Amino acid sequence: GIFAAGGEESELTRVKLPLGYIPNVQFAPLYVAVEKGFLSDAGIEVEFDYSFETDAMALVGADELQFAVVSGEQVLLARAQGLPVVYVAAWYQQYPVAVVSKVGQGIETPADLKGKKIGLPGLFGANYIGLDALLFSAGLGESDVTLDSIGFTQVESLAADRDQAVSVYAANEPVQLRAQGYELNELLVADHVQLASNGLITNEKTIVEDPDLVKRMVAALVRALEYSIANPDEAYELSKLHVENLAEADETVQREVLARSIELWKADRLGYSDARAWGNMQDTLVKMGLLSKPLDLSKAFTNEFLP
Amino acid sequence: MKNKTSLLGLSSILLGLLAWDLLARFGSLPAFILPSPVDVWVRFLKAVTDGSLFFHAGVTLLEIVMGLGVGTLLATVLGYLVARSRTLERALSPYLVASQAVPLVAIAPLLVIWFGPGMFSKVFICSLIVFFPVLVNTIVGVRAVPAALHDLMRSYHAARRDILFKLEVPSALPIFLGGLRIGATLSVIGAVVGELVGADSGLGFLINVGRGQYDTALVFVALFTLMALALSLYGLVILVERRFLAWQESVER
Amino acid sequence: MKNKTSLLGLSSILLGLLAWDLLARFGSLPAFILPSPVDVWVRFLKAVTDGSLFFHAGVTLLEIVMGLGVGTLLATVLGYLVARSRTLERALSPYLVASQAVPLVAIAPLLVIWFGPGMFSKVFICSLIVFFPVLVNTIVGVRAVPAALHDLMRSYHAARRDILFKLEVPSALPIFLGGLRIGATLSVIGAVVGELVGADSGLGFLINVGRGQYDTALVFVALFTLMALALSLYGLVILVERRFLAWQESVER
Amino acid sequence: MPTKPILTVKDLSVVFPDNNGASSPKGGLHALEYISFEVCPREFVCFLGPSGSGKTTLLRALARILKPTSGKVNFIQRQQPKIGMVFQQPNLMPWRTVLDNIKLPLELEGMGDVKARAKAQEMVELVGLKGFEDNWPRDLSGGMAQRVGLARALVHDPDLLLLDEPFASLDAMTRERMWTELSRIWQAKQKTVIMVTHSINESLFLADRVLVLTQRPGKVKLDLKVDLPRPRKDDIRYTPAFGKLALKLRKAIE
Amino acid sequence: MPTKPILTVKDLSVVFPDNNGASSPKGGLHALEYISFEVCPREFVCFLGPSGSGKTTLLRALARILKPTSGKVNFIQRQQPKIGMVFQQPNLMPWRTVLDNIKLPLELEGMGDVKARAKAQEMVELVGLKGFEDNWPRDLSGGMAQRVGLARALVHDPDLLLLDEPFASLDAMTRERMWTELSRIWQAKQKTVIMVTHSINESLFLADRVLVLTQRPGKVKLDLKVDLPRPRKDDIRYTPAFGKLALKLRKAIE
Ligand SMILES: Nc1ncnc2c1ncn2[C@@H]1O[C@H](COP(=O)(O)OP(=O)(O)OP(=O)(O)O)[C@@H](O)[C@H]1O
Ligand SMILES: Nc1ncnc2c1ncn2[C@@H]1O[C@H](COP(=O)(O)OP(=O)(O)OP(=O)(O)O)[C@@H](O)[C@H]1O
Ligand SMILES: [Mg+2]
Ligand SMILES: [Mg+2]
Repeated sequence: GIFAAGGEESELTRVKLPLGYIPNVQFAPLYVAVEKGFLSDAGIEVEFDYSFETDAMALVGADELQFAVVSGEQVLLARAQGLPVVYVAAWYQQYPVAVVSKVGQGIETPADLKGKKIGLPGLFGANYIGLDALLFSAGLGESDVTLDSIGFTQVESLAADRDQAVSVYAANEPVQLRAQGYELNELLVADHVQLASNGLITNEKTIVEDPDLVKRMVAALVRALEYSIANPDEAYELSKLHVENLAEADETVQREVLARSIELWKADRLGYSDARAWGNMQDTLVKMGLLSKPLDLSKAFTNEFLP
Repeated sequence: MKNKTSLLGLSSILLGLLAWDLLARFGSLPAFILPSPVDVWVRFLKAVTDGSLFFHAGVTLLEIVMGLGVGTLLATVLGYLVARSRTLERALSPYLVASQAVPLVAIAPLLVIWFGPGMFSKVFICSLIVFFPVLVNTIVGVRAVPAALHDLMRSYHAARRDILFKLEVPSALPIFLGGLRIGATLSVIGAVVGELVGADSGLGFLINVGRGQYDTALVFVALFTLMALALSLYGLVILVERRFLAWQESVER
Repeated sequence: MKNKTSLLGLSSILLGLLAWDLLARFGSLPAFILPSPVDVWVRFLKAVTDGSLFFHAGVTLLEIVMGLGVGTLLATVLGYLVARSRTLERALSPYLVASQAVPLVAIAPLLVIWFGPGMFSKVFICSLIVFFPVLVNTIVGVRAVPAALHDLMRSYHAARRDILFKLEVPSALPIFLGGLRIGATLSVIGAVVGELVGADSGLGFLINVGRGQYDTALVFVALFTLMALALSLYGLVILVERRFLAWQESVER
Repeated sequence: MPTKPILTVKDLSVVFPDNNGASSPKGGLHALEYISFEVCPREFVCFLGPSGSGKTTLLRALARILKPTSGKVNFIQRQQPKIGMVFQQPNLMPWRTVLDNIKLPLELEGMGDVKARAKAQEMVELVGLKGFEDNWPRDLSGGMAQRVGLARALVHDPDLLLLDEPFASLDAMTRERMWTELSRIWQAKQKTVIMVTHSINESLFLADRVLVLTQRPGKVKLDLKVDLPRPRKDDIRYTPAFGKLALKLRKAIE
Repeated sequence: MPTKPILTVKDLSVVFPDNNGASSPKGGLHALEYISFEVCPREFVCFLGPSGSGKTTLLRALARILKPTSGKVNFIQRQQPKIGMVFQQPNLMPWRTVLDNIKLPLELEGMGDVKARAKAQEMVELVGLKGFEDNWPRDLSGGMAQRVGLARALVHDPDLLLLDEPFASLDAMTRERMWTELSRIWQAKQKTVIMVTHSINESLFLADRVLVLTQRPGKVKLDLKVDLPRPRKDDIRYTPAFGKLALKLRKAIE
């Protein structure tokens, strides 16, 4: 649980924040928010948690936790099952999934995917939804391609030519593959359809009971995003304090990962949720059969806590 | 007597159901974390009606049966050889033990690359996990064959295969079947771990789907089906024990 | 004799290393999928120097030791009770077997809610996986205590605890230790599975980090450390066997 | 003997269930049927009888290892006397050395280790196994194992000795030495002995009374008082009194 | 006997390693030392000797269960005769019924099941266990188990019988019946018998020759020819010839 701030100013609200993935340079803004004191300025002390996204979602839904960072489609899927979660700040403006292939395959537009064998971790999660959205944008469907559920082994499968294309996280795997000397074609989902992406969620109870906390949290996140975009080198150095092994890893690759991530974060108004992107996401999910009926999207996200 | 005890098993299951229902009803957990037995039953009927449960359960069962078969076979043969030669044991045991310590999730990429993401890698993982308990208990069982009975067989100049089938197999059977009980139960995990890592069918896949769509009732349906599979396999081993170990005292002390 | 066999073990390890090196050198896999032994050795030295390996290995070892301890303790006590009462066995075995068939990854949220995401949940998973093999072999071992020796103890009107410590424990020990061999090896997987699911320290976490950053050599270092842990635990059990089972014939037939 | 009996067995029956576990209409295997007898303190009683007549079963019932199907076994002086038992098979614990096997009953009584070892060592010497204290049972010959069993039954100074063919695998000489030792112990300490044997000579050499059981179901066929003078030396075998008793027993058995 | 020996034992020694497994300077336990003897076809040889003198060890060496430390065991007629062995402990397979235990040697010879069952059934009756065919060994009395062991040793018509105290746990009557059966079988079929016993009477009643072993290390102390007429009836015991031989053996053992 949390320990609500007492009367004294010096006491911080302690918050556990699941990120859904292991420590990674992609979470640089959060590390910045801690190290630059943005969070403590907002009266919050966070403890990062690296458990699975769906587990985090369930915990927030059950009000065991107040916040989590999750992918946009997860919010809709969870709400469809009655989880009272609300998306309060967008972090990624661009849906961070891409379909990559070796140049030799000649896959340059989504339409070129027709008839190809495409590797993805499984029929769930962002890689799956991003891929389908991309196919739909070209008028294709799942039946036009061969989906190959290979777990999180897309890099290896592409390198070993198991699959002709793979659905990956745009900021990470393509960079790694290029660093290994592969020439790639990359289809970024966000270039073809705008979808609601990763962001900060809370639950309805927290919004009612402690709207100020939500506001402070969102403010700190947006401030950190802004700072990270402006100072990528410093963000990288601060990440080393949190990311195990970052100091030992291949620096040029990791800096490139950060640079690419920043491209996905950039927006006119940081933190803002675009109703169109949410509508597109819902359409995609309905088309995929993952949602049986449309939801009240106005309850799924809000911009009211943005500074 | 027999009726009484199976009644006991049944009533212990009913008791478990009741506890679960009460927990779901009056506990503080929302339905998407802990659905009630009724929710799960409804979801079960749906999954049965649309055929998806049978299909996925069938895939998993096939993987389990194959994995169990291969793992048991290899473990029995190797265990027998190792039991009869300390030299072989010293040479192999680092590999055998190490093979068990590898978290399979971590080497899945290699497995996928080597064997493809299809059924083979699941069967492989499954047989790897079945392998060790059967191996160890085969070794322990074969080593526990009474020396006096070996003497008896030697006095007849019995052929190796006679020693094997008429002495070592029946004598090691109780301990071996203990290993098989463990193996059969673990095999279910083995197949599911493979499916959780990457698959497009099977009960592990169904769990992933249920989790991805926050359909917790479906997750529970898959989990219970897995438990039912495990219990059936376990029950099969118990049946074999009843059939072949009647000579052991079954006195309740 | 002893020298010869340990030489054999050593040379079998060297052979494995050689095969790996050749595969890495002349195989078609790139280094970020299969690094060479030298790469891994260099990465190992680095991880040792900066202290990270010791730290993470320490965390994992602590989880293993605690999980193994708890799991073994519970399994031994419960196994003993079950072995002595068919009634208890019928009532409990559905739960015991079912508990083993649950893919832990699937119930992680519940575990996290119940126990928090810290070390406890890893210890829990670890002890759950250790539990079953030890349980089954305890049951098999206790059931195999010769009836004639029970008669002997009864003729002295021996107290329950004397029967336990002077008859059942030593008699069941060989089979029990077989179960512990399996359990000790599985415990390593147990802890790592917990860490892979969600943790910020431990060797499983290190594997995740390595994979996330395509530092495959680091993954291998973590894997080998895990294997070393498993081998040490296994070796410990073997030492216990040597110490307490000297009375068993160790004739090579 | 004028004293009150220490042990009263009344209508003792033991029926083993049939192979298939159920009590068949036939009613299972009747090992003992309505056995009744009494044993006085310090009496030495031998049981003779054909193979399978229920002698071992009787001893097991007396030691309360086996619950009789019907009938009673009552010890009068105490609820349950201290028992020393020799089984038909040596029944040693394979994980204990010779000395530790002999020491077991003392451990169960809570005797200190040093004292227990000393007493056990005495017994080792008594049964002629000096030098084999630290051997595992598997390295013993049949007769040596049996002597370990005998030593274990005697070491804790029991009130009642139940001996199931304790000398069966001993050579004539060792057996006679054991006879003498047993007689000596029995006379020196206040012991009651019930012994199963197949040897008529043995029973007449040792016992105050010999009971003969019939073939399945076991019943008492003969209860013979042996009033030969003690101590009985080897040459007593060739006396007419001995011969007469032996003949009686022989007849009863046939 | 004028025939060539079927079995020649020459300078046979068996040394067991000491407890700790290493061959200590003392050189381990010398169970047998330089044993030499010959056995002719159809001869019935008995071994007597104190407990622990190496009789069981000798039989194990003859059956090639145990590799001698030095010396030779040679069978002359064939490389290795067909052996039937009775162990000192019953040594039955607990997972086989009485009948299946007896059937084992026939199975090993590859005999068809129907025929094997019939032969085993014959043996069951011979040793007086009719009605117990389907029992598990654990439900047998000591003497019954021993008789199963005897039946198993005889069922496949072996050339050489190695018997280690086969009658130790039998009552006098059953034992005498078994003696008679064994004598009959030995005379009717062309068998060679080597038997260990502790009973002087038994050895004189059955054997052509009695060899006495000394206490550790076992050596042949006496090789006594028993030239009593056959068939030997029960009353032969009371003849002076029998008495003289018995006395000789007695002296040798003491
Ligand atoms: N546990 C048991 N289950 C079934 N039957 C048994 C059991 N124990 C003994 N019996 C039967 O009971 C009868 C008597 O057995 P018991 O061992 O008492 O005989 P015994 O007089 O000691 O014979 P022996 O002189 O051969 O040792 C035998 O027929 C035997 O088969
Ligand atoms: N496997 C073994 N390891 C070590 N010593 C042994 C082993 N088997 C037998 N011995 C020893 O060898 C000696 C002879 O044993 P053996 O069994 O041959 O005696 P035996 O003449 O048959 O005696 P008994 O009449 O008591 O059966 C004994 O001192 C025994 O302790
Ligand atoms: Mg008996
Ligand atoms: Mg012997």
